[in-house]
Order: sequence, then C-alpha cells, then structure tokens
Amino acid sequence: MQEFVKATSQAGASSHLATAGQRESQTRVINRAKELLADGTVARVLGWKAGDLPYNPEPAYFEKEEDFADFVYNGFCGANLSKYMIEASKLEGKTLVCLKPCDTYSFQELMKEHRVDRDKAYIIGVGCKGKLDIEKIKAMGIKGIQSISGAELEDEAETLTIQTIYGEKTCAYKDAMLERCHVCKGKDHMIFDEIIGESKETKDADRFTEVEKIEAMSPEEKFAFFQKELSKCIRCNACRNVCPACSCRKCVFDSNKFDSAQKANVDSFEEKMFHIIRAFHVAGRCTDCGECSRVCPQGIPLHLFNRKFIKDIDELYGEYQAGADLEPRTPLTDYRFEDAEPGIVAERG
Amino acid sequence: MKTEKNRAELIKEISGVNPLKCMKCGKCSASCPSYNEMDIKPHQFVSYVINEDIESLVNSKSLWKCLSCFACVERCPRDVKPGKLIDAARQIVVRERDNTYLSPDEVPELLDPETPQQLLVSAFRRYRR
Amino acid sequence: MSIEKNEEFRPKIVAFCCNWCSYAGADLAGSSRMSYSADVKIIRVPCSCRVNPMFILRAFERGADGVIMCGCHPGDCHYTSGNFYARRRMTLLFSMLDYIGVESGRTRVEWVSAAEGAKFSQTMHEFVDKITSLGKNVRLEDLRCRNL
Amino acid sequence: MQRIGVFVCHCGTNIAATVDVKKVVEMAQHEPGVVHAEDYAYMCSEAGQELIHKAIKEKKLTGLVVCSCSPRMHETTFRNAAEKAGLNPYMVEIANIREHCSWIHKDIGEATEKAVILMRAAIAKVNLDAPLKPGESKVTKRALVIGGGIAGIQTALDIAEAGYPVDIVEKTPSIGGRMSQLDKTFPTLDCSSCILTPKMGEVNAHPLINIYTYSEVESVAGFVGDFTVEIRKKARSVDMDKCTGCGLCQEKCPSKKSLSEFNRGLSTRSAIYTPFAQAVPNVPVIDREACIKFKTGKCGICSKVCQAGAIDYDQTDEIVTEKYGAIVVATGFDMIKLDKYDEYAYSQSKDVITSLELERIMNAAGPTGGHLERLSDGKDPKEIVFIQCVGSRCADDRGKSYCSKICCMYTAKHAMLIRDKYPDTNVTVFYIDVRTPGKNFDEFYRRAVEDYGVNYIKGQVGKVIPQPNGKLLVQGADLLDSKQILKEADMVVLAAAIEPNPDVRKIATMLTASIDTNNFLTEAHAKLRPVESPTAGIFLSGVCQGPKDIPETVSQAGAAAVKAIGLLAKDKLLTNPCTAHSDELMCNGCSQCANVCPYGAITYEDREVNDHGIRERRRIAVVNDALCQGCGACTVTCPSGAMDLQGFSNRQILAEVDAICR
Amino acid sequence: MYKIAKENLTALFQKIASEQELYLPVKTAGQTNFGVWTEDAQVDLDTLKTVKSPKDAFFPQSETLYTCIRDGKKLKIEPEALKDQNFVVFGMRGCDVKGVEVLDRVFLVDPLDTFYAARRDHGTIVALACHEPEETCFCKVFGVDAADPSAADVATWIIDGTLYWKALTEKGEALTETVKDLLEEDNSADEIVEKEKASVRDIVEKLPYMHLSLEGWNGDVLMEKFEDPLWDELYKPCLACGTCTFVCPTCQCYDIKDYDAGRNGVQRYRCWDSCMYSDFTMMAHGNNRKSQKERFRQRFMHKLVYYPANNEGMYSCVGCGRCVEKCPASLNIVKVIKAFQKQGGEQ
Repeated sequence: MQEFVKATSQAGASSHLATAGQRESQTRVINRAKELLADGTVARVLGWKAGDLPYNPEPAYFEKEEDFADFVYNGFCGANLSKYMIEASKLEGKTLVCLKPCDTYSFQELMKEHRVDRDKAYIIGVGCKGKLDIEKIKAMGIKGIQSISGAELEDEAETLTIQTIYGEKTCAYKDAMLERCHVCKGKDHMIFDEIIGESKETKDADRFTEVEKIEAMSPEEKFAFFQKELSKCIRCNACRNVCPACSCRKCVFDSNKFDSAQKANVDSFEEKMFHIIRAFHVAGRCTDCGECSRVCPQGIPLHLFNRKFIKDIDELYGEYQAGADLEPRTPLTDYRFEDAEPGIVAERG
Repeated sequence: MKTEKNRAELIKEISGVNPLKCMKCGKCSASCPSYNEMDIKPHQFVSYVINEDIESLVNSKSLWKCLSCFACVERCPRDVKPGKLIDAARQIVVRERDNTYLSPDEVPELLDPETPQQLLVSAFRRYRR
Repeated sequence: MSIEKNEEFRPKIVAFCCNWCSYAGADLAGSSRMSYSADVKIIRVPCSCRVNPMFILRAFERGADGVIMCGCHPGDCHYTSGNFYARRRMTLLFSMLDYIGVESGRTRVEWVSAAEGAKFSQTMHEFVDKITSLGKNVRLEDLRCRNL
Repeated sequence: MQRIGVFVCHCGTNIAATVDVKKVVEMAQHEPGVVHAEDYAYMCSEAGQELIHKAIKEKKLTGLVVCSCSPRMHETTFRNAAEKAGLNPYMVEIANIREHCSWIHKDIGEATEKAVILMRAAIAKVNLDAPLKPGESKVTKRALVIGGGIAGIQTALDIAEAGYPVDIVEKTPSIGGRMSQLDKTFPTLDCSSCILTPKMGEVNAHPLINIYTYSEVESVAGFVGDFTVEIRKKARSVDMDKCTGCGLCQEKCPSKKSLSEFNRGLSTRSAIYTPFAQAVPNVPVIDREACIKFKTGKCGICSKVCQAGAIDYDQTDEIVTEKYGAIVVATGFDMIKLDKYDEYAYSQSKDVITSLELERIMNAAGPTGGHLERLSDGKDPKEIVFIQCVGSRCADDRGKSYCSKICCMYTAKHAMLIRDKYPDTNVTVFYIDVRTPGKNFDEFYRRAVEDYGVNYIKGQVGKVIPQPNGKLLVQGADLLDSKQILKEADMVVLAAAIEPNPDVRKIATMLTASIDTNNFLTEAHAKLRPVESPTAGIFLSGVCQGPKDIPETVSQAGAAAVKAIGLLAKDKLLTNPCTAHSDELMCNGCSQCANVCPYGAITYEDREVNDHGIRERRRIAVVNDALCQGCGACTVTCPSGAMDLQGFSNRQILAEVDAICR
Repeated sequence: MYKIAKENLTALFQKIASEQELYLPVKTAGQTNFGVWTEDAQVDLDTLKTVKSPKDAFFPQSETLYTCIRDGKKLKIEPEALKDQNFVVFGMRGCDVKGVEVLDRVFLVDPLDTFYAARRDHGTIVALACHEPEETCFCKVFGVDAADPSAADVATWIIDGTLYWKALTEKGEALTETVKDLLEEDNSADEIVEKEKASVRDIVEKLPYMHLSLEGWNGDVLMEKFEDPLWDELYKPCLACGTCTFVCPTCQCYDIKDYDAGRNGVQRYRCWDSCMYSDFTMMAHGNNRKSQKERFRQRFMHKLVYYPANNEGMYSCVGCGRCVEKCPASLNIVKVIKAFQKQGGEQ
C-alpha cells in the first residue's frame, strides 16, 4: 500500500510538473475569482472541484480563499453550471459562475424564462477545447485509471496519456471527446462579464447526420432502433434533472395533473411517452447542450430526440438556436400564417 | 384513351391552369394583338376547355394565330392565363402527331430572318425544358 | 352472405374538435345526415390549441388506432391564433411519432369550418379507411390496457 | 364521488329511431357514480326539464349528463334547468347522440354502442367537473370610437344620444372622412357635404361627445367593460382653445407647395392648413415637414398674423389616458395603390385618374372648382372611358380578391352626372358585371343607360396607351359583340379597389381583434353577429369590416352603437368561468404562457408561496378572468401543467379519452 | 471443482435455460445489463460492472402486486401469482452477491415480503469472481473478496479461457447436477484458482479506494452525523436524479402506485423509488424531507448509520462503485466518507 501511495504521488507530482505551465487559465480564473470575492463583487464562486479520481470533478461553490486549492478546470469539467444558477439566483449576493461557450446558451435561455437572475450572476466565460467523456475512454478497454494527462485547457497535446494499474495507455483527445463537442455550436460566449482562457474549435461533424440516418430508415427499423435504445431506460431522471430546459418546479411526470406520474416503466410505452413528451416540452428551448446524453447511465443517445425537433424547427420555421438571443418567443410560442401543415410529415415520407 | 375529357384534363395539366377561375371579364381578348385574326377568341378558349370541346379548339385558326406574347397571361386578373391554354392545346396537337414533330435541335437550322420574333420566343418557351 | 362481422377490425378513432368550427362542422354533417363511421368519437375542446400532445399519446396508449384533430381554418380561429400554435405543435409531434417508427397515417390534422359538414364527413371517411388499412396500433399501446 | 343523473332524450324519433335509448339508460345504470337514469321524448321541453328538476331534488344529484342533441343547441337550456333546481350550471355535460350519432348512423346496434360510449365520456367528464361561478367585472360607461368618418360620426351620435359619453379619435386634422371628399351621393344624387356637414356640426356640438382630431390610439389595455386607452394627441402647433378659425394664417403662409391630401394631391395647400373649408374642428394644424419656421427657424408669419395668439411652435405630442367600456372601430378605407397596373397608364398620364380623384374634380370646392377638365391641358374631355374592377376580384397579388361593392354604383353616378352637365361628352363604361343590389340601385343604373345614354360595354379593358396627340387609346373587347375595340379617349377613370385603412392592422393588434387576410376586421359571426368583433367589447362600424356604401355604413354604425349601448347599459358583466388558472405551486413563472395568450390575460407577480413547507418568493403567472376567453393555448404551452383550463381540464379531457378508448 | 472451456459456455447456458430461466449479463445497444438469456442474446462476461445491479432478478424495478377489475359497479381483486419457477442468475460479482444479503435482511424479516421471498427461494446465484477490478471498486472496505465470491450458490472463475465452477450450497449442488454432463472435473483446478485469487487480491491492494476508512461510521453515531454541518455543502452538486439508487445493488426503497388502465380496472404495482426524488415518501401533509440536503443525507445516513444500527453493524453499501461511475455530478459515497474523514483530520 505504501508503495502505491508513493507511486501515485510521484505520478501526480510528475503530471503536475508537466502541466504547471499549462494551467495558466485555471490560475487566472482562480486569481480573478479571489479578487472578486475579496472586493465583495461576488459572494461565492460556482466552478468545479477536483475529484478523487483523475476524471471526476464535481460542480462546487467556493466561498473562501482556501477553498480554491481544489478548484479545477480541465477537459473533464463537462457539467453545464447554468442550471445551478437557478438555485444560486435565490441566494444573497452575486454568484460568480464559470460558463463554457455552450453553457451560455442555456444561461440565456433560462434568463428568458426568468429562471435565473442576470443581476445575481457574474459570468466568467471560460475557454473550451472540447470536453472529455470518461465512458468513451473506458469503452476503449482502459481500466484501473490512476492518472490522466493532456486534459488541461492549454495542453497542446492531441493525445491523452493515461496511467493505469494495467499499464500506460494513450488515446487521441478527439476520440475521447463528448459527442456534443464534435458538433459544437461554436466557441463564442453568448453572454458574459469577462472571458478567461482560449478556446479551440472542435466541430468536425454535422449535428444532424445521426438524425438523418434515422429519418432514412423504414418505420420498422426506426421503431426497432428506439425500442432497443429506450428499453435500457431506468427512469432515473438524470437526463431531466441535468437539463437546463427541464427546470420545472414540478415535472408533469412527478405530478398527478396528467395521471402521468410513473417512477418506473412497467410497459415499454412509458419510456417512449416520457422521452417524447420531455423532448416536446423542451422543443424550441433546448439549446442542444448535450447534457442529457452525457449523463445517461445507460448511454442512450437522448440528444437524438431533441435534435430531431431542432432539425424540424430549422427546416419548417427557419433556423433557430435557442439561447442565442433574448427574444421571448420561441418557435412553439410563435407562428406564421404560411406555416407548413402537419400533413407535411407524411408528404416528405 | 383520347376522349375529349382526357384531352381537356391534359390541357389543364400541361398549362397548370384552372379554367373555372375565369370570371369572363374579357381582359384577355381586350389585350390580344391577334384578336381580329382569331375565330375563337382568347376568352372563349377558356370556355371551350371548360366545356371539353377540344376538337374545335385544335382545329381552330386561333391556335396558330396566337403569338404567345402572353399579354393575356400577364394581365389576367384571375390567374387563368388563356395564353397558356392555347399553348397547351398546341402541345396536344403536336403530341397527337406522334414522332413527326421537330426535335429542339432541328429548330435552329430552320430559322430564317423572316420568322417573326414572337414566334421564336414562343418556340423557345415551349422547348425550354 | 354470411360475412363474419365480429372478425372485422374496427378501429378506435378519437377526434378532437374545436368548439367553434369543427365541432359545429360535425354538427352540420349530422344535421345534413352525411354519415361516417361510428368508429369515430368526438371530444369537444374549446380550441385546437387546447389539444396537448399528451392527450394524443394517451389515446394511443389506451388503445386508440388513430387520432385526428380538427380546428378552424388558419386565420379563422375564434381565438385569433390558437390553431396556429396547434399547427406547429402537431406538426412537430407527428414528425416525432414518424421518427420513432409510428406509421405517419395514424395522426392527422384537418381544418374544418362550421360550414363544412361535407368536408367533415369526407375527412372522417378517409381517415377511417386509412386507419383500417394500417390495422391495429401496436407500437404505442400500453399492453396493460389491453390485457386488463 | 359525484351523484350523477343521466337523462337520455329521444328527440321524438330523431334519436330514438336509431339509438336504443332504453339500452343507453340501462348501461348508464352500471356506471360508477350514476344514481339515476331515465329517458324522455323531449328532454328540452318544459316537461323534460321538470324531470331533471325533480331528479336533482329527489336523488340529490351533483352532476348531470344529458344525452341529446349538440351542446351548441341546448347546453344553455340544460344548464339553466340545473341552476333552477339549485345545481351549479357547470355540473352539466352533454353527450351529443343526435348530430354525432343517431343522424349519421343507420345500424341501431352500432349507433347504440356509440351513444353509450359518448355517454360514458360525458360521465367521465362530469365526474371531474367542479362548480364554477362566473366572475363579475365593472363597466366604464364611456365609449371610444376610432375613426371620425361617417361611420364613426353616426356611431358616436347614436351612443351619445342614448346618454353615454363618447370620444372620437381621428387621425387627420378634421372629422368627416371619405364622405367629405365626395361630390354627390347615389342613388339620390344629394350633395355629400350637404348631408354630412350638419352631422359633423352635431357631433362637434354634442355635450357628450369629445373629439380628438389629429390624434391616434397609442395603446389599449384592459378588457371588455374596462379598457384603458392611451391616445396620442399629435402636436398641432395651434392652440385649440384660442384659435378662432379666421383662416388668416393660411392665407399668409408663404409655404404653399404641399400637396393637399384632401384633394388627393390634385392641388396644393399651405403648411398651416385645415384640410377643407367645413373642417371640424375649424382649427388648422402646422405641417411641420413643410413649415419654414420648423425647417429653418426663420419665418413665424402665422404667429405674427394670428390675433388670437393661438400659434404655438413649442407644442409637443400629448398622451391622454382614458377609460372606456366599449370600443368601436370605424377606421374606414382607402383606394389601393395602382402602381402594379401599368397597363392602365395611371402613372404615365395625368388624364388617367381614379374615381375618387374624379369626385374631387367634379366637386365645386375641388381643384378645378367643379369644372370637368383634363388635368394635363385643362381641356374639356369629349370622350371619357370608365374602367371597372381595377384591382377588385383579382386572383393574383396585384389586387384584391373581393368585390369592392361600391364602384358599379358610383360609376353610374359619375357617368350620369357628366352626361347631365356636359351633354356633348361621350361616356363609355367597360364592365365585367354590373352589380346593383340595393334599394333603387338598378333603377339608377338603368337611368344612366336609358335616360343619359351612357355606353356600357361588357369586357375588361386590356390596355390604355397614351398617344402623342395627348389622347388615350383604350384597347378593349366587347364580349357580347365579339369584337375588339380601340377607342380614343380624352380621359380614363379607373374604379380602383378599396382596401381597409392600412393603420387598422396596428389597431387590431392593440385591440386583439382578429383581422382577415385582406385586413378587414373579422366579425364574431358572419350572419348573426356582424357588427361585433370576436373580442368582447370591440364593435365594428363601416368599411373596416368589409366594403359598404353610405346607407349600409350608416345602418351598421347604428347597429354597432346599439351593441355598445347594450354593453354600457350594464352595471356589471358576468365573465365566462371556463378560464385558465395557474397552480402556484407548479408554476415556473417562465412567461411562455403569456407569449401565446391572444388576450394579454396573463401577467406575473412575485408572490410568497408555501410549497409543502418551503416558503419562498416566486414569479407566478396570474390569469385575469375577465380577459381570459378560455382557449387553452397557455395550458399546452405550460410544460409543468401548472396552467389548466376550468371546464376543460387536463384530467377531464384525459378521462374522456380513456372512456372512448376502452 | 469443475471446469468448462469458455467457448462451451453457450452450451452450458443452453442447457440451463432449457430447464429454467437464466439471467446473465447481456449487451444491448452498447450497454451491459442483466437480462434473460436467449439464443441471440449477446452475452458479455468481460464487463466488470453491469450498469444496473442484478438485484432486479429478486427485486424487479417494477412488479404488479394485484389487479382490480371492474364489473359494473362491482370490483374484483386478483392478486399477482408469486414466482414459482426456478431460475438462475449467472455472473453476479462478489459485491452484488453481498448486495443480496443486504436485501435479505430487509425483505426476509418480519413482515416477510412474499414476492421477494418467492424469488429468493427459486433463484440460484452463480457468481463470477472479478478478474480485473477497477479504480472505482472498493468492495474490500465492506469485507467483500472480489477474488472469491463465497456467499453465492456457485462460485466461478474465468482464467485463461476456462471457467472454473465450484458449488457452495445445496442449491448450487443441484444446479451442478443438471449441467454435470457439460462440466469436467479437474483436481488441479484449486491450485489455478488460488493463484488467480492471489493475483486479483494483489490488484485490489493497488486500487485507490480499497483502503477507504470507515472509522467513525456505525450505528451509534446517529445524531452526531445527522447534525453535522458538512451536509450543507456536500449535497450541493446533487441533481436529485435517481441514478445512484437505481444502479445500486442494495437500495431497496420502493413506491406503490396504481395504474388506471381506463375502464377495465386498476393495476397496483410497486416500483423502485429513490430517496433522492422530491416526492419520495410524500404524504398528504407534505414531505418530511423538504430539501435536497435532507434527501441526500438520508441516502448516506441509511447506508452507513441507520442500516448498521439495525443489522449488527452491517453496512448497506457493498463497494461496487456503480454510483462512483454513474453519478452525473460526480458525487458518491466515497467522496462523502472522505469529506468526513478530512474534516475529522482537521479537527
């Protein structure tokens, strides 16, 4: 055991050395946050706290200077903190929140819906070079992970080096990236007070490709595809609870208003109902932040529902990106006289 | 089968015109530069199609008097476009002649300077596709 | 002439009709004695914009084979704009149902004015035929409802 | 659990011939909650209602299901019957087993089965019904009339005569509208001014009528009985109280190059002007765009010559806020623009004019002093051609799809007047159809033909070609004689289509009154409620609702007034209780519902709520019952289901779905 | 000890399945979960942790208790039949087997949960020892030996393409009898298995979580831990989803709900519930745990304090590490234990 501790601390130290110069923007965020805390501009800081494994930082509040020892911002900080701002908006004083470019869309959408208070937020737009998906790394057969290097924002390396108890492994940064980063909306922050850190473009795929693939299937294939995916659903509600658009105080699936409160699927119809209605409720408001797919414990590609609606909205009612502006009307609370008739669904086959 | 009904339907299909929209205002006839040469007047074309009397239409002088200037098409307040109907009737005649009609490639060599411009334009319109 | 009637598939069809146009249109079909299949059952709603996608999924869950929504013609809504919202909602919902593999003919929207009794009857004829040709809805039905 | 009574009507044989009503009654008795079921030949009759009354009393019913004709027919009847027996009227549901069942099905088995299912759906719904009570709202006893033409004037007079104060808001400096621009009126040929001016004077003098000219409606809030309207009084630059209307300022004004709107641009006016001599009020306005003082800061002549000291260059727009119980829209019409009709050479030749321009030319107070002359050279026209349906009855986007209705008659009038005054002048009218439905209308048209020798030719004109000699070559067809006509004319008059005043769209939006694709305001019912907008408290007067001539406009104006008076006469209004309500514990305050509410009935308030022990301030949607019309758009927009519609609640509709699907 | 070549496992599964239902790890749409064996199921014995624990086999996520059927105004109640067919759960890991023990102490005590008991009676557990435990595992902390799943009916090891099979109980023996034809007795197996165990235990020693200290956590520290201000901070990232509870092999809370199947009747069923949910134990008067902090605290207090208090000090966590892997906010029981430890260190 002693040996192990030594080994890891050494590994930790060496990886620390390797990245010390590269953690510049993390340090800048920390310094700026400390400044703003000290001068009373903000009462707390919402960021990420290093986890006890190399890849599991958690969203956390920092209120005191010494808390920042654990502050981290790297490739594993995928969580969209904008939803936490709903609760933070109720607290005394301003909350400094670190938002990645894609998170700012969610924040703006929440502003539009009066769920977060702009005046209670001090937004530091943090840079992003694509966020990592530990599930993808593990799916490559990499297990027993002890440390990971190359996940820092400033790392130029295109490769992650992973120390495991079963030996050293490497994988391309790109291959470990979350699906959403491959179809990134862009690295511009929609709303911020200041920006710290550079971003790197990660988009290398079209976000509707997967949707189109399904659209091209026969009804039987479509049904089989979704049946297979959705049969995995355990109704843990992680997709809903992480979703910044699903911010209802009381979800219809928890209330008796529609007789729809079911905690588990008893029949295969229920998960379809749940996911269709959930996607429908966020249609026109979903920014495609991809959190639902990131958190699904069963790896269900839930974004395929939301993106279908986004694609339809773009095609039928004009290009629309939720959260890109503060216009109060969303595609489903708006209309044009000449809108397509529902029959178009059958017509386009 | 070549019934009058089918031919009338064909005319509607080719021209994309719904003759029932006609309110018989006669603006087409008023606009037509070839009016006096015609035995069936432009506004009457519409009723011939409605009444499915295509035989009379295709045998009429008017069919070949129309210059395809499309003044009637442009001015028709009801979007009935008699000119298009006439054009479609000509198409019927041409189609019913089987393969004896000209291919578009043969047209240029048949052109001579005496051919009225309107006719050329008309020909181009027809063979545009 | 002994066709076994009981064996015949009788679709269950729910029709949501707005109070001001389509319900009145259905009334007119009735007073004009324009028949359509008894498989169609009408639910009166104030406006097509009252129809929640949840209602439609619920109908399928409970074993409906087809759901049709009728409202005032676009621009004629009693509430000015209700059917415009309904139109977008239904378009997206139908598209999603199609996307997950539900036959797209099982849902339909038709605008029927209070004067269009004939259209109402005709639409219902067509819809019932369509659903009959599609057969039983098995992809969205909750089996508990059938087994019970 | 409700105690439900089911009443099945035979409707004579209308229902009973195809639905086995006894069977329906029997099936009803098996339904949970049903404690009473019976059938009767005519439920809606006195005797039938008596049965209902008795059953409510004896069986202590809490809910009723009546299986009968359409609720559109007798829902109110049965609700009233229930109320008389002490039951809340909203505890009644109708199963429509006549229009939706017995009348369309032939097979008794099938129809009975369906009737039972419809009954079950109604039972399922009534089980979840809750007693509803209509709210009350107050009525401000004051009316607003938007538009000061003949329609607005007549409406205002009629309302004021009934004893209610009325405000008229008119955009231009004077009331009078289109009618004040007309010369004579058909079919009697009275002088337009002679009949209109006294009415203008009457309005001006009426103690209960207040006129805001040169003013526009800025915003409208509130709802039937209680509208709050902001009116923008544009800066007139002349003090209304001081001005004596002497007219000296207009005479001395050095800027005289502005085109007169009143004369359709056929003459000019000064920068300080009253549109016409009989303007009401007789107070000029300064057109600041044309005024030298406003443009350069130098001049001020009007101020110098005004003995009353009424000129006020510093006047600014003023916003007046007023409360009204009813609003009448009387925004009138204008001619369409003819820029898309090149074939008629309107923009190429001064001698091609519109009918309204002809009205001004014929008018003694008009640009030519009432002398009919060519505007190009001042010569007397000897040959005049009238072209009908210019832009009316059009299927394309150049014109309007509708018939403008008044053109046939005014053209006959023009033709007749010209032939009467200038017997040497030939008048030809190219027409498609001559439409003369109206008292003495066809006789009038026949007189033009028979007594005045107006030449009517059936056939639309194809083209008007200005000739080098100043004449206009009119190319038309005589469809009846099958010949093409080429006619040289001195003057061509176009009967341009009329269209609603373009401002009406903005006003309709403010009023949440619906508007059709042609920008005409929509009436609540084409036949039965032609002067009411579907939006409660908004009434329609004149051409804003559809093309009309003067007699029709005046009668509709009176009708709109009566409807408004009917409203103002009430002390309180009962509101429809089937309104939306937001559950404060579930509401997110996200504003999506307000985005789709066509009535602006949803507002938000910060309210402290106690959510199962958690107290916090939340943004909650609040529905104004008086404004909400119960469409339900908000209920579907609301993702959490916090917003629900009374009388058509989510659970009720789901219960109906369940009942039908099983 | 018996053995069977890995490539013959299909035959083994076929044999078992021909007589009783067989649950084992099956890969569907990229994820491995326990499922019923069928000819075309993609059996996956390489994945260490199935997404959901195998507790479904005994305590399904949802199960019908009884059905009320309406007949006019009368009501007929039809209870659901208890499990009366034998079945086998193959491939449970040591931690999961221990998880069943935790459930037993809840469901098999008075009042007996007959639905659960019937399943336990008819189920035979064939455990599979871990070969390559991972950094998220901490079973050793709770006394589970990843290398030797000794609490099962049958223990198995897969070593170099061979499955070694050792019956441990009567049920295990009975199962072994039915498949004996396919198995091969191997006297040298013990040695091979022991070697494997040692190697796995070596790996276990190297894993970061395996040395977690549970000092200070027992049934006697209720008030002290309950009132600790640390909870005020710990819960904050929690999204209130049910992932941790639904993947957990020991979480045993359930809700009882009614499904109204329209006019035909009502089905009463129970389904897993999660103490993380806002409507968990919601009652007419409201909720007795109003805030997410209280709900969050409940889960860990239950695992580490309440359960041990009622079960002779036995914790209701088995260290499988599923919550560590799956929590969307990267929270987990290890972080909670460490946070208290750190605080203790500081004081």
